[in-house]
Amino acid sequence: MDFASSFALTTAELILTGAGLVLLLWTAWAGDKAAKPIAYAAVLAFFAAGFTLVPGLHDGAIGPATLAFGGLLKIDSFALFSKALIYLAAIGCLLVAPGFFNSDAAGTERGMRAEYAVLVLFAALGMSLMVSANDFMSLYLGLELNSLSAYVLASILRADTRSAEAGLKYFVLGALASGILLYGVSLLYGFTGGTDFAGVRAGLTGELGTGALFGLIFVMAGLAFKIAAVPFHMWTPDVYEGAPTPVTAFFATAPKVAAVALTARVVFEVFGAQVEAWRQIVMFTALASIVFGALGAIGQENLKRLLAYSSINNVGFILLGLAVANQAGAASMLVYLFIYVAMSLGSFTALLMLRSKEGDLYETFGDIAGLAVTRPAIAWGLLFLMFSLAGIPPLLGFYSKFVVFQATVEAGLVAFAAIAIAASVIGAFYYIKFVKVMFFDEPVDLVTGKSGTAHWVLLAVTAAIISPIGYLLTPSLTDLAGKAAGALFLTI
Amino acid sequence: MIQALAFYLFASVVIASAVMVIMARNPVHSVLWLILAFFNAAGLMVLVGAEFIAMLLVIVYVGAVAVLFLFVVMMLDIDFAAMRAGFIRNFPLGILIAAILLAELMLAVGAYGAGGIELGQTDGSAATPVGASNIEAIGALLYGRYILLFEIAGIILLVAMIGAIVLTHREPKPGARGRQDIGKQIARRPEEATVMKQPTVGEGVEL
Amino acid sequence: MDGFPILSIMLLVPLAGAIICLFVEANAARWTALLATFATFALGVMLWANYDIGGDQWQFTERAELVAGFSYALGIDGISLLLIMLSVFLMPICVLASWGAIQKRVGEYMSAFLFMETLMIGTFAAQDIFLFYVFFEAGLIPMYLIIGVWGGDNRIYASYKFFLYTLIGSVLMLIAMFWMVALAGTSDIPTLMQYDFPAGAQTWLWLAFFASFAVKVPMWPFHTWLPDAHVQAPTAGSVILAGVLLKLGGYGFLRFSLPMFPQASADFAWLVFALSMVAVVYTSLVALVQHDMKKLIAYSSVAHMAIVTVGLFAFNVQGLEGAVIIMLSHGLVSGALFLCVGVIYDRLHTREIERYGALSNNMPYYALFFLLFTMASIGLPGTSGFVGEFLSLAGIYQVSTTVALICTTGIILGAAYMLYLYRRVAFGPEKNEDAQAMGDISPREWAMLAPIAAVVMWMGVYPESFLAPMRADIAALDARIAAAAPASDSQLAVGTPKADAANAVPYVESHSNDAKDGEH
Amino acid sequence: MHSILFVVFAPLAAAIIAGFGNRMLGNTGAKLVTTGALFLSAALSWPIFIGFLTGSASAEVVPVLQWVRSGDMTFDWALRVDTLTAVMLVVINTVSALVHLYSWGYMDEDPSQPRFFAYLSLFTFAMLMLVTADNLVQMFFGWEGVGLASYLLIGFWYHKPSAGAAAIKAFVVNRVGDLGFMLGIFGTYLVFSTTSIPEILEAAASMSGATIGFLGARWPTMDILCILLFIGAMGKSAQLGLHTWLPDAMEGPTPVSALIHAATMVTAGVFMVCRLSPMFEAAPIALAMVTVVGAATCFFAATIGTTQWDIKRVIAYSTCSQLGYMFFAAGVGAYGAAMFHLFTHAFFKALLFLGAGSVIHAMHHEQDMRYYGGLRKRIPITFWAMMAGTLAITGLGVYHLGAGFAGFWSKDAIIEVAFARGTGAASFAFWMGVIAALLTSFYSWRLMFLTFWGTPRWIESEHIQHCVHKTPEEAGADTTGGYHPHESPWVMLIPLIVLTVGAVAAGQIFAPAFLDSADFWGGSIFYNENLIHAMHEVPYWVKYSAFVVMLLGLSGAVYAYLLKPDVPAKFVSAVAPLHNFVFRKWYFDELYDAIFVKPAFWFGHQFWKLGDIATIDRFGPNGVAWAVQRGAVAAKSIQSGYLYTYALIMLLGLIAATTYALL
Amino acid sequence: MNEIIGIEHYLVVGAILFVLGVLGIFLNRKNVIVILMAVELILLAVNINFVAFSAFMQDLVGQVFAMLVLTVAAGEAAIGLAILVIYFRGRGTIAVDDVNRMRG
Repeated sequence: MDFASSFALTTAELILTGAGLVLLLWTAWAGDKAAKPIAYAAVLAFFAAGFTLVPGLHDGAIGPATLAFGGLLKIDSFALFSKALIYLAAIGCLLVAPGFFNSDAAGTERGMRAEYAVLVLFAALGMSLMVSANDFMSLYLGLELNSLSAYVLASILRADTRSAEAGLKYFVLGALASGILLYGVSLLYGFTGGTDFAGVRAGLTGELGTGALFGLIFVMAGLAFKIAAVPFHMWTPDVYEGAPTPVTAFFATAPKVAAVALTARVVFEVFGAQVEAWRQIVMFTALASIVFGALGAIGQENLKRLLAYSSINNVGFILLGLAVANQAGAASMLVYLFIYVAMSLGSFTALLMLRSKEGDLYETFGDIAGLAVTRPAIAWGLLFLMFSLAGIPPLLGFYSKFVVFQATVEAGLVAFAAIAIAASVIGAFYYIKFVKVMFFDEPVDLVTGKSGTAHWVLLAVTAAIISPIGYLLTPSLTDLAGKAAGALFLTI
Repeated sequence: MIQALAFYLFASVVIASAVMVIMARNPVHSVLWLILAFFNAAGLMVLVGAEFIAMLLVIVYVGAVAVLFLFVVMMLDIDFAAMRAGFIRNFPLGILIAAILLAELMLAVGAYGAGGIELGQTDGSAATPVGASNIEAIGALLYGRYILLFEIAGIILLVAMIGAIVLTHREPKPGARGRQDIGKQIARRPEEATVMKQPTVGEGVEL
Repeated sequence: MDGFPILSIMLLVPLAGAIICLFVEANAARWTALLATFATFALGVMLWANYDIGGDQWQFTERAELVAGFSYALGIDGISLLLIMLSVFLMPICVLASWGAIQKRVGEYMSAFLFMETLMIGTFAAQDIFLFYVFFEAGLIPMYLIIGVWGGDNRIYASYKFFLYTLIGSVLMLIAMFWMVALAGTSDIPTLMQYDFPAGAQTWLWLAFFASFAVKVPMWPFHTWLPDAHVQAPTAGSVILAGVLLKLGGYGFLRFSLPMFPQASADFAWLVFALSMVAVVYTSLVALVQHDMKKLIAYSSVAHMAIVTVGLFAFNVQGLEGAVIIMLSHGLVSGALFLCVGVIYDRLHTREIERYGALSNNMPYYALFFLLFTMASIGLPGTSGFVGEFLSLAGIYQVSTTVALICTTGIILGAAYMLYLYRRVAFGPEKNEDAQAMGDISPREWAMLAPIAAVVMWMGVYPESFLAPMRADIAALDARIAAAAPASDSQLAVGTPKADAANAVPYVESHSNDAKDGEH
Repeated sequence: MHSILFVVFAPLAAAIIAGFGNRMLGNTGAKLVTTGALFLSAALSWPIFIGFLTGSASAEVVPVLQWVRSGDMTFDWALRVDTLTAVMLVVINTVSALVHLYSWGYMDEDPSQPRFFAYLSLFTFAMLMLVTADNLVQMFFGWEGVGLASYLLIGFWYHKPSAGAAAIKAFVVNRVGDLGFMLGIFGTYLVFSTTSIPEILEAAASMSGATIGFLGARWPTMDILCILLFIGAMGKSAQLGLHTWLPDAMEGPTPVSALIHAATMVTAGVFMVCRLSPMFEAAPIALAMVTVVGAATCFFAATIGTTQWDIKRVIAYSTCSQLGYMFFAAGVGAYGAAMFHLFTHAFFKALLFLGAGSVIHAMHHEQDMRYYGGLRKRIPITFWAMMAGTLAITGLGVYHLGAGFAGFWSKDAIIEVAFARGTGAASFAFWMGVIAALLTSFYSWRLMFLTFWGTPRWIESEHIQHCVHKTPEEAGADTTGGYHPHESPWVMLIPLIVLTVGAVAAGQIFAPAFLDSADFWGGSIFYNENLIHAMHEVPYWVKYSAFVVMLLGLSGAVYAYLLKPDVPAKFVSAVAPLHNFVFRKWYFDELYDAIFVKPAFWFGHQFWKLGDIATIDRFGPNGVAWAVQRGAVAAKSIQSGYLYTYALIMLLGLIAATTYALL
Repeated sequence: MNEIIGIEHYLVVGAILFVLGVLGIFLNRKNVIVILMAVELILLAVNINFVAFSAFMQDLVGQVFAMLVLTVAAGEAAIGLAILVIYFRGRGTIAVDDVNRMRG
């Protein structure tokens, strides 16, 4: 095992680990008063880690040279693309956090905890491992590192019973899911004779035995929980609603990217020879996610909860790309993920800006009535975001659906695509309800609080990305996603 | 034959204890049943020659985790008498589903298969070297090929620690009694700590 | 004009105006919008003037591979040209119509309209099938806002219905587009128009496009969003909705369904005919019993657009040209009728027909304009409505006399409901004092109505101006679809001509001289 | 520049000037412009007519502007001048000019005179476009244009609800006819690939044996085309079935009735049939239909005319009836006779209407003949003019003297030619024509007697009461109520006098040309020489039949309305059901109301409420919305918040997946 | 390994334990602690599987995996209990039926 090359490949993870440990010391030393600088330091660490990804990302790193630690990790361009996205999402969630937690009131129950940034760092580290995993053991450990951090983050507002309940539900169901996943892995191990992806893959060629098939299904079920796909989505609304909003934003973006990427890697690199075994299940899950996500969202008054359902709905479209089971599909999925991350970050940032003068957060429809009159900038930002989520051109959200459906139809799944897109119209209903409430209803003038610069910047950036200007990104995005997806299919 | 007997003994106790874990009214009993289950599971593992894991199971689970459970159960001042008994409304449905799952799992693991089951083919790279004990072989793997995993496991434990502290540790209110100031404690000298008193009998002392 | 990207500039001018309008106060927004729409109209006139009739099929083409997946390709043929002209012509009028009527959030309003204009021009000019879809679908956003923010009491329901109804139609079309592009390997519309899709695929593709365009047109029974949207939308919104947005459906049939799937179009012609026949009779009768002026006109739009659809599926030159002319004419006339409603709505704030009456007394010029547009709507010869209706029906007669007969009853029913409306508004005894106190149209309103009136007459008397640009394109389309044209039910069979005329009588010798003498 | 351009477009120009400049020009200005333009047109059209009369002119086409080019279908704006057109030109322009002049007086007190005159001129323009059409589409343009003008003029007094209703009725009923006309044009184009009238007529004969599909059945080509076109003619010319609008159209000012609903517009149908006569000659079934419909109308309208009280309605039914004569003349092939009757009828019917207008004017807008009486001495010029008109319409003339009023020449010729043609339809027409002549005589004289003879019954009229501020009781024995009718001003009387000349002399002068001269027509209509020859050969009893029945009708009227004024009431009560049937216009209005108007509204309402709202919306968008809403509620209820539910559902998903994979 | 006790016996025990663990999660409405214990049962089942496979395949990777699972399980238990503690502090109950503030 060549540690030098392994370390070189995993520079980003090393930076994150190092930063995590150093910042942990800082928290121990300075306490919650330093929460804000620690968060910004973590942002720097993410940037630093992100920069180390650029060369490989650009070159489209593929092949045996990307294996680290004796094949436990695979740092190919697919992993790099996902990591870049994860880090971007993490940066966003770190930036908006100080404005949400009352960073001036350190030490109180509403105050920002210094460990927030550390936990985000370790969670991101876990996700990095997930997307790079080339062995079920590294997969599992990455997943658990991420999950454990996430459980804590969800309940970090410990005085808030909703936050604690979110953490509890997330934990119990998450543990069940990782139990299911592990059970599946154990079956795969037993029936294929290995835990490394290549070994399992080799064991899965030819006729698929019942045991291995069960392993496959259990593993996918465990992963489906992480990406919140129906019917393993039940935790999502409750956790998203209960968790502090920056954490929700984090949950909706980074772990989803990691889980989707991981799932993609597993289904293509491990189960690639058994496409027919999982494809129809994925197709069904995708459709169910689109429909249930939309249906669940319709009756919601709470905006965070609504966005939770919306994320389920979006997962459905992402899974469409997965169900295509070819390189174009995977690439479209990555493009979708990127745009989805931008839209989610933007939406949650906008939600974070809905504050009273006293700093209390508003999170129901009734509170934002007539926002277009009282706070036009936020309202227009949300309008862009919502139409984009609904997939209405010329906003970039359309492009994300565009590529996914294009890949689906080109793969010959026309009827499937038609059903899915028809179901997507249900989703448009609640997105335009946002617009209706903000633009058509009489103003209630509750949202009077000031928002921090970080919020404004993030909202502006995401709005710019999803506006038609964002199409300028699409050539390079397509290029990178194509390379990344290519890495995934090298083994096939 | 002894092995078979031992297996059936351990297996039946494990299963019985597991049932009791989820059936017991009192959580304390549940924890105790859990401990029993772990012990027997460790026994099963010894039977197949995985002594190290068996030992870990006892040490880590019984020694740490189960005790932690007990600790929490005791710490939380729960009125067990008032705990609602019983199961969810659609209990039969749950049982049915569990039965189906079990049946399918049985099918999957090939218990009902005609000629046993076919295990996967390993590459043999992780077989126990001749002459090496189980613990030696595992150690070699863990600190060699899987050193990364070992490190990650360490970070996971670190995160667990951070998490537990972040969540449960309560800063005492400023100025509250009993607040510990380590610096002050270390800097304390005997003169400040001790007072010589010569009390008279029956009057007591004023501290 | 070589190299001058006039189409892009026509897209950019309103877009720039839209952005400016968002950030300025009310009056400045009004002037900005007026200026931008006039500038675009001027560009449109330039476009028309420079359009080379009989030249290349696609002119003013621009192409840039800006984004992955599809390209920014613009270009127009005669049909696009006319519809673009219709859009840019109506826009300044819409701005004028909203001048005083909109007092709330003027900047956003004008912005939405200008954005709408960009999208409309883009839809008609797009040469890439996905670019078309982007423009086509994006129109939902501004229209949703226009109805929802500045609409009437029931605007929420109407805006939702409009948005979701049209969305579900068009998303299926998107899937079909993917399929087409996958089959043909290009998203270039002119190329696709020449591509022969397999017959099995054509059926499904046609149906998917139909889902979108039938809702947009709208065809019975997908029409119910229209009355709601029209009634709730502000005047200018109704004008654009009726004037241009409905045309997108017809344009879609013309540009996509017919040339790309000729066989499926022929196979499904019966469906189009059946729905159109029902629409003509059904919606006309419904229009007859309306109490709300806008609803009445909205229902009449459905009936008129049904004539468009039968014309399109007549598979002959008259039908196609007639359909395009009706689209133009209906755009102008129903737009003008909505403006007429708006004029009195601005004064009395009600659309209840019963609240008006005898407006000929106090608003003679208004009554005159209203009459002219009513007559144009009925299809009186000499107005634009006639030329289109006549050609379209003449076209369909060549395919099916039954369809022609049923659709032609539209001229009776149309006369009935429109004149009934006119009578209740402009005629009758003076029953509402406040209606009698309204003043005649202002110079601003003159400026809105007179140009439309002029074009309506122009199109009616000398339609050649409008027929000439599209002649070659229609001919090309006709050539493309002629092979699939359904058989005529007339099937003239020439027999042996009779020797004598019907009243031929043999020469009779006179019986008496007296009679002969008595010759007159 | 051909003079026809001025003839046609001067009225249009005048209409536009008067219509748009109505504030600036003022009443007099508008009247001067329009009337001047019409007199110019009239003055220019007579030379054209005389040119054809003398044979010095020949048919020509003056192109104006390109109109529509669509594939093979082309039609342009062009003015065709031939004999047929020339006849119409003089009729239209002369009557129109006179009516314009007459209206100076009649409309003197009306507040919106410029509008009225603009409409009148607009109508004239449209009518001229109709008669000069070189293709069917331009004819249709004129056809609809006159419909529009008619609509506007009927509804001229728009504040009267009845006027508005009548205007709509006129337009819509006409549109029913237009439906046929349009389909006819389409069919013609389909068959001949052209809409040019000369080209169609040239090719028509060769198509006489052809068959064509229509509404799923096979038909003789020319018959179906001609029937469709004839349906158009029926609408415009108020033939049986589509006649209901004409009597109601009397809501318009009386000069309008004279011009549009007597002399010109309503004859457009006859003109069309004559213009397309070679086509009809290739369509025997259609011609039979024309004959029967014409004859039936002729009889039917006459019966109603005998019972009406409104002076204008009597004349209106009379018009309807006379149009029937014209049609059956055309139907039996005597197009010249049809046109001749059209020509003479224009004069005497305009005269009657204008005379009636003069009476109405004198009687303070009272139109009910029951409240007239004894006006002979009060308004003598009007009386004599009406007398001339009545003599003309009843066809006073003696065959052997070779002299008679205008109606004698034209109507007798029609009756004779119907007899001469001798087919079943023609015989029916002949008998209907004779009976109608009897009835014509009766109702015409009834009108005269009620109006001009007897004692004044004016005080019964509300209009008069209103004028003299008295009730019948207050007036007592003075049945005039102290009201003094005045003769109309000279601007109204001059047109009466001019038309009187026409009514008296037009037949005498033009009969040889119209009836007997193929050269005069110059091929502009189908001229059936043998038939005209046969017409002259009919027995004397036929030739005198019209005269005899006229005398019978006259004597009946004399008996009932002069000698025994109580007879009509007794007779009416004796045959009450029959009288009611006739008086209520054979219940056509009630019938149409019941089978068309009411159901249309009923269906409209049902389609709206039950169709759109309760079905399409309910099961369509709203239904989907409802289903989605229900789904949303269900989705929410599954999301119970309980951990065990969530776990159960996860497990269900797992089991479903495994089971699916196993199966 | 002997012939009497085949691997399927171990797998059956693992499967039964797994199902019991799952049952413990969704049948229980008494308190959350039992749910946490049920999670431990599931992990135990997994470990039995791993160890059994490892032993029967003569491959130590399964035992390494089992060890990692044990480690993670310990961490999981710690965090789970921590969350449970703060939940109890806030609500004063750990009855499963009460954990439904958020729903719908």
